[in-house]
Amino acid sequence: MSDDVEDEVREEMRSTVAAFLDARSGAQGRRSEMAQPHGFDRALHDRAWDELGLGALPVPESLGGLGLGFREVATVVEEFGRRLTPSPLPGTLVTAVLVAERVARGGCAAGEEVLERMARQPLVLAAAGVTPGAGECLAGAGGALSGRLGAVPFGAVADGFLVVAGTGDAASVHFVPGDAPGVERTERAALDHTRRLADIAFADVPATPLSPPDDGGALAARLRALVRVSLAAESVAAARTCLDMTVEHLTLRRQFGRPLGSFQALKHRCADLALAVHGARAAVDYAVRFAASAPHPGEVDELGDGVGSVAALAKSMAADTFMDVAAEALQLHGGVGFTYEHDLHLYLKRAKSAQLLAGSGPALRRELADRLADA
Amino acid sequence: MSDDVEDEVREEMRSTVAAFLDARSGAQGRRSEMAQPHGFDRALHDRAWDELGLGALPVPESLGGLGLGFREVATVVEEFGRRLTPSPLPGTLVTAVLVAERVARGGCAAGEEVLERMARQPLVLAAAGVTPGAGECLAGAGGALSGRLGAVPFGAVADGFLVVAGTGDAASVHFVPGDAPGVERTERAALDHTRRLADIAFADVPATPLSPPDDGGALAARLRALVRVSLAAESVAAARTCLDMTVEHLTLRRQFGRPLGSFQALKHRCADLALAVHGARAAVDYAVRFAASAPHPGEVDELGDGVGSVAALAKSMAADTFMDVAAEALQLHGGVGFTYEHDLHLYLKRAKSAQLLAGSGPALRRELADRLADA
Amino acid sequence: MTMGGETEVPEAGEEFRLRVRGWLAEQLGGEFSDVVDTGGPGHEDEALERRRAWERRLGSEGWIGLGWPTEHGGGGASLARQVVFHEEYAAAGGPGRLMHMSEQLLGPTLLAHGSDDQRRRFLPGILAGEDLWCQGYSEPGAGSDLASVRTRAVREGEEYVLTGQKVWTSLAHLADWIFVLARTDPDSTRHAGLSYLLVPLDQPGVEIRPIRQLTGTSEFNEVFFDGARTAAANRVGEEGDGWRVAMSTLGFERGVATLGQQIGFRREFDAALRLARANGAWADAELRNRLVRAWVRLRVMRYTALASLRSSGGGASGLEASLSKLQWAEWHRELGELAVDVAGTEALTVAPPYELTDEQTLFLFSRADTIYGGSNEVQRNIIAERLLGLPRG
Amino acid sequence: MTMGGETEVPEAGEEFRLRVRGWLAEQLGGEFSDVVDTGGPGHEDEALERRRAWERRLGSEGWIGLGWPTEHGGGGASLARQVVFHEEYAAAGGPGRLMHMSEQLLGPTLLAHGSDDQRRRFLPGILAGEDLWCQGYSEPGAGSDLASVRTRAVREGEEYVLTGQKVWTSLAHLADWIFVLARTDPDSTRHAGLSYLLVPLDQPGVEIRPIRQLTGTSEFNEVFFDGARTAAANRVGEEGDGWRVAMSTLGFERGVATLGQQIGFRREFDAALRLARANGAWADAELRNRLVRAWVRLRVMRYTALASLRSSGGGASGLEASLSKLQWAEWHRELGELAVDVAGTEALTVAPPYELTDEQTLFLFSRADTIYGGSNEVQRNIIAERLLGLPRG
Repeated sequence: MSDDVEDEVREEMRSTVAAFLDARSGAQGRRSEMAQPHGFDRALHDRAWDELGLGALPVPESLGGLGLGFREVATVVEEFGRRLTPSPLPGTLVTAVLVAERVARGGCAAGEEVLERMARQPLVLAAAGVTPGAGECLAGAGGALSGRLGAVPFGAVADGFLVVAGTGDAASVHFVPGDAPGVERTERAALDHTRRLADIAFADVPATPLSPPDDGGALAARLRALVRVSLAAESVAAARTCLDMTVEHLTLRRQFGRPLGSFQALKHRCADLALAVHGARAAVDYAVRFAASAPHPGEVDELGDGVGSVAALAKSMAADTFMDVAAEALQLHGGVGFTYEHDLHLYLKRAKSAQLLAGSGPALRRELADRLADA
Repeated sequence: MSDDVEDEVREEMRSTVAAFLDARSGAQGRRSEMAQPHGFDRALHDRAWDELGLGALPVPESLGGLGLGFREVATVVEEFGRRLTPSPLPGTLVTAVLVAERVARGGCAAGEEVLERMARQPLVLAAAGVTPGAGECLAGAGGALSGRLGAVPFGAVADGFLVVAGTGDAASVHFVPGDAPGVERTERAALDHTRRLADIAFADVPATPLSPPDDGGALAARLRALVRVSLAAESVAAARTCLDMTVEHLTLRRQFGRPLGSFQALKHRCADLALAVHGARAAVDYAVRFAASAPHPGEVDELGDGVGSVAALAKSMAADTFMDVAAEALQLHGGVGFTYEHDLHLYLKRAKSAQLLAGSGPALRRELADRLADA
Repeated sequence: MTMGGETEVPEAGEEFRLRVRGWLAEQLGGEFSDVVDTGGPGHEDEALERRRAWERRLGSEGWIGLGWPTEHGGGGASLARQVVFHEEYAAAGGPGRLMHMSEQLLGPTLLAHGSDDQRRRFLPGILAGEDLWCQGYSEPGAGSDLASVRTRAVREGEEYVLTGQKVWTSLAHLADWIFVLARTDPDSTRHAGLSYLLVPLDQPGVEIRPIRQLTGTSEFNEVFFDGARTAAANRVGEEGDGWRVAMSTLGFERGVATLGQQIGFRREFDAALRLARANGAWADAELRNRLVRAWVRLRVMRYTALASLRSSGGGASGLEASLSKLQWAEWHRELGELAVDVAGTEALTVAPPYELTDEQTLFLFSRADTIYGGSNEVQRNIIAERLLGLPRG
Repeated sequence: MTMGGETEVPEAGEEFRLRVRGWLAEQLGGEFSDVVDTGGPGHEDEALERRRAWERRLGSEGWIGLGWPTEHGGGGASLARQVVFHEEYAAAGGPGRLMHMSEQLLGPTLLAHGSDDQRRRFLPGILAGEDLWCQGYSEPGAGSDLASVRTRAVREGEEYVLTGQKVWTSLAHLADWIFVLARTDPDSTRHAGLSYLLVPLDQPGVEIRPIRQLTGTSEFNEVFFDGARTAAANRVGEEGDGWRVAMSTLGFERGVATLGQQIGFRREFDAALRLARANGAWADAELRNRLVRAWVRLRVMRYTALASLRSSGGGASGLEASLSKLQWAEWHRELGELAVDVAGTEALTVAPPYELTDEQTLFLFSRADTIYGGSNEVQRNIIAERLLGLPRG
């Protein structure tokens, strides 16, 4: 397929998913979804398989799927993110991308099995161990996992985990069924109402190692990068929604006899935000394309670490922009944005969660500084 | 004297110095002063003694002076700073304050001699070794100094130096006559046209130690603090001038059929600058009062290091504010501020020099972080 | 580290400070130990009955209206002593003040503009810590445009009849009275034609509904007037003069309390610093730098407040109030963000059902600081026009 | 580190890139090695004669007007190839372009609005690297208000007679011609009544005075018209239509050159990074953090420019030009400040009499970026109104 044809396919996918999500009555739907057990709508999740076949998206054709890649997954992730739809689906798809990539290299029966299942029926997968500072987990000599990992999105309902054990060059990725013996999950109420988190404790849990021996942490680094780019993608989409809401508010609301949006100080602040969103949009698109092609021949491996630095850059930039937009939106909406009934606080909390998950801004810039020092 | 009476005395001193400086025809005077040998007007310096008796200000009454302290010196420093008057006088007075303090503790004939001379006739004193990163100097066993110190304001014309040798707890202060054998000075053209700098090389130079034995670097720390507070004081005064120039420009100049100053985005940026200047003003006043009383009983030794942290705080805050104001002034003046003939670039360069001398913002914040970590 | 307020406001006298401190220690270490640190932002509804008792205790000991003139039952204390009281109160972890609006806003308004009769009638209840008042200025949709009041009061004989809606009235569900800006001239717009009315809340024409906030808690209310009544004698100042009456004391809210407020800020900053040291965030260069900058700016705020105190000899001027408000509101909002960033991944979760940590509460609530009581934008307009003399837009 | 532009714009063809690179290496490594890295901002007056020769060489080899239509003597190259040329040019340290205004501004204007006659007469001189043009839009005191043109042109028979003053005209002392916005309708105001005139500089009615800048150097000029004349045939477009003519190509200045410009930025950033590593500034957490942020934003600018290139298929839209201008101007100004802060105390002094280091030049000159060619304020207005649709003030 040429790039243009691919773009058209993705555009169609985007509008299909958008229509699917909008049909559930938008923000009101989100409020009721947040309140359901485990903080999401299980029926919507099921319908994503039954009506849209989203589960088959990253699954290889040989295993009954569509064999699409990270760019298409990112398209779906963005539509969920744009609406703050509380759902384990984005995490599931991103996690499945890594499994599919691993399966493509052969010798990964566990991965094939889970993908095959995922092409057919609704499933929840989750990545654990990608947020530095939220616990740790180690693989024992026999490959069994022990430790505790926090901040796992929708971890309480996962049918399977990709677990990063160890750190740095020694980090490895393992597949663990959700109901494996020794796994204990504790669902946590989250600051961000739209993304329930879980702590997962591993007590000598038998696991299937996915990382090839001595891969120097490469597979773990790739999983982390995919998760970061995915957070970046949903952040820039949500930031855009939030900016649009603000512009609309400023256009409609009058104070001192004029539309708020005609006050130049506010206009200029919005212009700065628009520029930040514009830049974050470009960074995310670049990172998604880069991540999808590992690396795409048309992109530059700037610091010689594959998609790593691009992912860190895009995630820090997009999540910080989202936070800036949400914070300014709250300021510019005045008191009404402070009410629980208004959606703005959901964006604010989501932005903070996007910043803190999978490496905070300061942590990512530290990583980039280390790479820049060596480059 | 009560506080109010002192305030009145200082206010009178301020207006006397202001009138003295303004009488030399303001900015035009500055342009010709900059161009003179060593970058200042020697005649003006002499007149400061003959007409105003400024040299006698920090000299104890017993040595023929007025016996005033750092608050009065800071008042003079501000008036010079407010006008960017190129002059070694501020540095001379601040240096003399330390000498006077040392003399007051007794057993300092060299200090008495220089102060006595200074009460009678024009003199230039300079502090060397107070800017981290600009060379280093060490005191040998016999008290002789060796090394090289850069960034000494008006060091090429100094009749005497206070030299900080060594660092940290081992730092000590030494008096060196400007014509001492082994002293070699190299005048440097400076980015800041209003403050010529010099490199001073010391080759086994006999020097009079002023620090009491084992004072743990206290005298050196005090000298550094006084220099920092002095830079803070001149910075906040210059920032205020620069802000006033900008407000005047915005009020007079019209674009798109309105006074520039009626555009809300510009107004808000000016308001933020005004707030920063307001805060810096308060910080400088506090630091000056604190430094003058070593410590004043009415002030708090926040991090238990005397005036040190207050000086670091005030200097970083005031110099950064000055830079912010000067930069915004340039932006808001548009092209005209870019010409050599306009004074704005003198403010911009002076602000950068205030930031970089005697410890940059990053360096001072590092110092404060270390203290905050121990507090 | 100590704030060491004890020596910075020496004019108040050391003896006075020790007396305040001693009394607070006795009360808050004893009978009222259960209210220590309660009722802060985001927790306004904590321990309400006990905090009402505490207000009565403050009143009976003469700590309410400390600076009011003695002829009106106040303490006649100097500004310095008022500051000392606020500082010591904050340092001792005194609970959030239920009488805040009554003492800081209504009291000064009655002192300045009330009739003798109104003062005799209403001040004693405030001074005794008995009568709770709430503020009725803000209206839905008005935002920073305080003058766009739509609540109407129609004169009927010796009464006014009110129709309309007020919003963001804290403590309305507890308060006895509300002071209201209402439009008494139906043909007027904006600042003209408003009157300042004192309205009893316990009557059929008043409905109070809590507003649920982004924290999930409800500290504020909407107050609906539908035929609510108050005596014409409860109008403060002349009919149509309400804007001037209300504005003249709006700055009072931020006068002497500033230095006490900063003690509270310092406690919040110290908590963030402690957390950073404990959880390793201090080792991160970026977070460390932000903490240092926050400390610097907190000190600068203190220097600013001390300078203002020194120069004014009285309440802060309107302009100084604007500078101070913009300064602390921005600082506090940034501290809120810094605090959760220091907490890091710990800040991702809450205790069920939705109980926020101190850092999270600070993060969310501090965002109101830059909006209420004159938004940042309003303060910047005031500073640009009144301090710098820039032309109106 | 490599910028690796070679693979990011693959559409241009690797062969083309290698050809450009080879030719530049041959010239700049050989006959023209003396002009490498000359003529950058703050050094516009370096090596002038040699750089004129260089322009003629570029012209004779067909590198000027690379993207212009072949029927007008241009290279007819695709956008991608133009980008590649700019990138390779910057990466090779090609000297500051004397023909910048001629090629990027006047050429496109004549292509879009010129008469056949004007094109035949003026384009060949530009394509040959012979005729230098300078821009006459800005006037003293007008600031960002480009439309407040006061320079007048009165029609006398078949000529216009000009009176007035232009400012910030770079290279006027070298240029042969100036293109001017002048008011031809004396009763008009603002955008209406302006005409776009081509005026020869070598005539008695024109005086050119250099402007000394904050760097102490003089790269710009004031141009005074006092009875200067030009033929009516040298008017581009209709009388009174000058605003539209001038504005239609203002964005061209910032189109394909952006990616090349970024290579230059990268060289400046890399120099600051190298300096930081060499002098220890990299060990300072705050400076390190600023360097990382600058690197991130530089990459983001590149991604933005690539995306714009991908989506536009042509020159950047006016809106994208505004976004790009605001983005790079702010970035560049901050880099200037960062560079001197990295240099630290070394940045305090200059070589006598007043020769600035690269960091100091960057610090001072980059402050013009946020002012000229549409100030930050103008760009923010455009973005707010045209991208976001916010109402005019």
